[in-house]
Amino acid sequence: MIETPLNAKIKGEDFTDLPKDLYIPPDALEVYLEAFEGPLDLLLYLIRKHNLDILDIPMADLTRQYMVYVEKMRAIKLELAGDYLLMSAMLIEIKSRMLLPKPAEIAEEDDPRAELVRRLMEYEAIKLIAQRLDEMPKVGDGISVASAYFQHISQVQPPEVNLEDLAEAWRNVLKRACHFQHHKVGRAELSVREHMSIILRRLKADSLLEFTQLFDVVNDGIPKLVVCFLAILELAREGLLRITQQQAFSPIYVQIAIDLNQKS
Amino acid sequence: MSKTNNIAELKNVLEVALLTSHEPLSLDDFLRLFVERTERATLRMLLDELKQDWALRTLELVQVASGYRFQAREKYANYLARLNPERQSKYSRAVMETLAIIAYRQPVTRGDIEEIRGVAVNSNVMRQLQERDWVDVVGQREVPGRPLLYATTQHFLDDLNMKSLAELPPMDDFVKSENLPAHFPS
Amino acid sequence: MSKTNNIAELKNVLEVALLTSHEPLSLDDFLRLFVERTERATLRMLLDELKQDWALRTLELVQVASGYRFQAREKYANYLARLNPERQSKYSRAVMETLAIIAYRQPVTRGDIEEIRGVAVNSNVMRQLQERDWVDVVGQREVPGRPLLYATTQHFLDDLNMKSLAELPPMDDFVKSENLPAHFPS
Repeated sequence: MIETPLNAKIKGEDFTDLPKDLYIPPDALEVYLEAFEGPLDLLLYLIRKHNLDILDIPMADLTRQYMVYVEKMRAIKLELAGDYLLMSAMLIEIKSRMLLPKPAEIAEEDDPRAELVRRLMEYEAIKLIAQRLDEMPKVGDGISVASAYFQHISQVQPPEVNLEDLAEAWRNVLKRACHFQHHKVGRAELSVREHMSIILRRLKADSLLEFTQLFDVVNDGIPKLVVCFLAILELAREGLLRITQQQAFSPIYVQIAIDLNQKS
Repeated sequence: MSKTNNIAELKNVLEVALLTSHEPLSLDDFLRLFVERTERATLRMLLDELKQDWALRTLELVQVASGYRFQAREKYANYLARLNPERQSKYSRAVMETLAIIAYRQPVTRGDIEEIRGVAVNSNVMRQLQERDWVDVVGQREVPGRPLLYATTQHFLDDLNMKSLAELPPMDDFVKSENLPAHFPS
Repeated sequence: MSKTNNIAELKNVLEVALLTSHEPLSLDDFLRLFVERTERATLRMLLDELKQDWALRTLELVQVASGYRFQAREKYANYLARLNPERQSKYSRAVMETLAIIAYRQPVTRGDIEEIRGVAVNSNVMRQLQERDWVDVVGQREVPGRPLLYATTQHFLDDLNMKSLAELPPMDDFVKSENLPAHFPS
């Protein structure tokens, strides 16, 4: 517990002139004031320290003691003082209302201190229960939970992807690619590119194919045959295929330009 | 292959799941363990047996808010504390008081907490409680500004070894309400 | 108070420490458990006994590089896997964009993808797509370095429920709506 200057003081004394030996260095005072969680905490401290009856608070004493602290806070730690100043105003108001003469019959129900007392008691209850919660054993601090090791078998479900996701990704790519114009491709060309992949795949399996084997003249319609032809031309242009013919009218052979299997 | 052919093996599966899980396991979790249909009543019976099997051993099977877990018996806490000297750091009074208000007065807004504590709630305090998964937002109060309403989580109950909020230490232990003047709201 | 008065209790402390520890425990860790001096030979003997005690049970005590730990017997691995399904995550933006580029511009090299995306292609991205069997290598471009050419697979079409790449959302629409993000082909 932090030793406080109040220990050395007597209730009801004038606090405005601190004796020299009770001087607290500003840094230490800051630490001390930080020990309070707010004006209610400070008030409770003063009440408990001076054995005041919480149900019959001597407002004059309490207000005076409280003000000493607030003055010191104002001097040192302004940003802390806001809530405390509000409380000062409330204390002074209660004190002055108690000085007013009042009819005896309503005095009982209309004690100006009632709201303050209610708040102090509620806060004290919370403060005590908070301490109790703090002391309770918790997982990681007093409670140790079984956690033996086990071999994780990952049964990872791969993420779902649908066409919209893919289209969205492509749209993002296009939005960013400033040189998009050079790559402008239409739907038809997509088919060409698909066939480029298909042809490369077939040539990966059979490194040499006869040109005509690449066309399914029976099943494919004219557009598909054209696309297939365009794909072969595009592959050749990109240097991915080697097209050879020994002599005119002899079979044309298509092979992959670089044989993956022969890669060193 | 992983069909569970008898009751003893079923209980073994429950035991090994509980011994290796970091989090409490619910009945739903246990049901997921088995391919075949298993009755909740059977599970409860087996869990009871398991509790008995371990009655004289180093761990105890306890039930907390989100399910069952094995934990070290209290008498071993001192030993285990020596093993892990770098304990979870204690929370500040502000954090603990805020937690207490949320636990006992939930659901509450920041304003409610400020009213009770008499000081502004530091957002760092709320962040600490939310990161620990002890507190979360459960709604908004239908007043101007629609402030967020905070409540404690199941994880909070788990961590404090409780099944429900009813097991929180009673506040009345501290404030004798009969001491309050009659007109004070309790 | 926490003096360990007999061998059986000593063994219990070892057991509870092992059962609740997230990490394997070394002999040095075990020594820290006890206030009184304990011989390493004694610890080794107790660990051997503990291993025997658990010989027919759900966990086994094993020694790994950094110490001892209890672990679930292999036969329970399938059950535990069901309990802890790894969360199905989404592919990163990098993976999705790379896939989109390969789908629309195939066959492409890493260099092509990097040129279009403006950033280097992480090899992890390609690995994910290849492991999913959505993308594979269909050739090499005959340029210096002979970079691999990637294309989408039949499996990719199957998974996205397409008969051919022609069913991809048409690009012409993107070209037109490039500056109108709100309009998006359905």
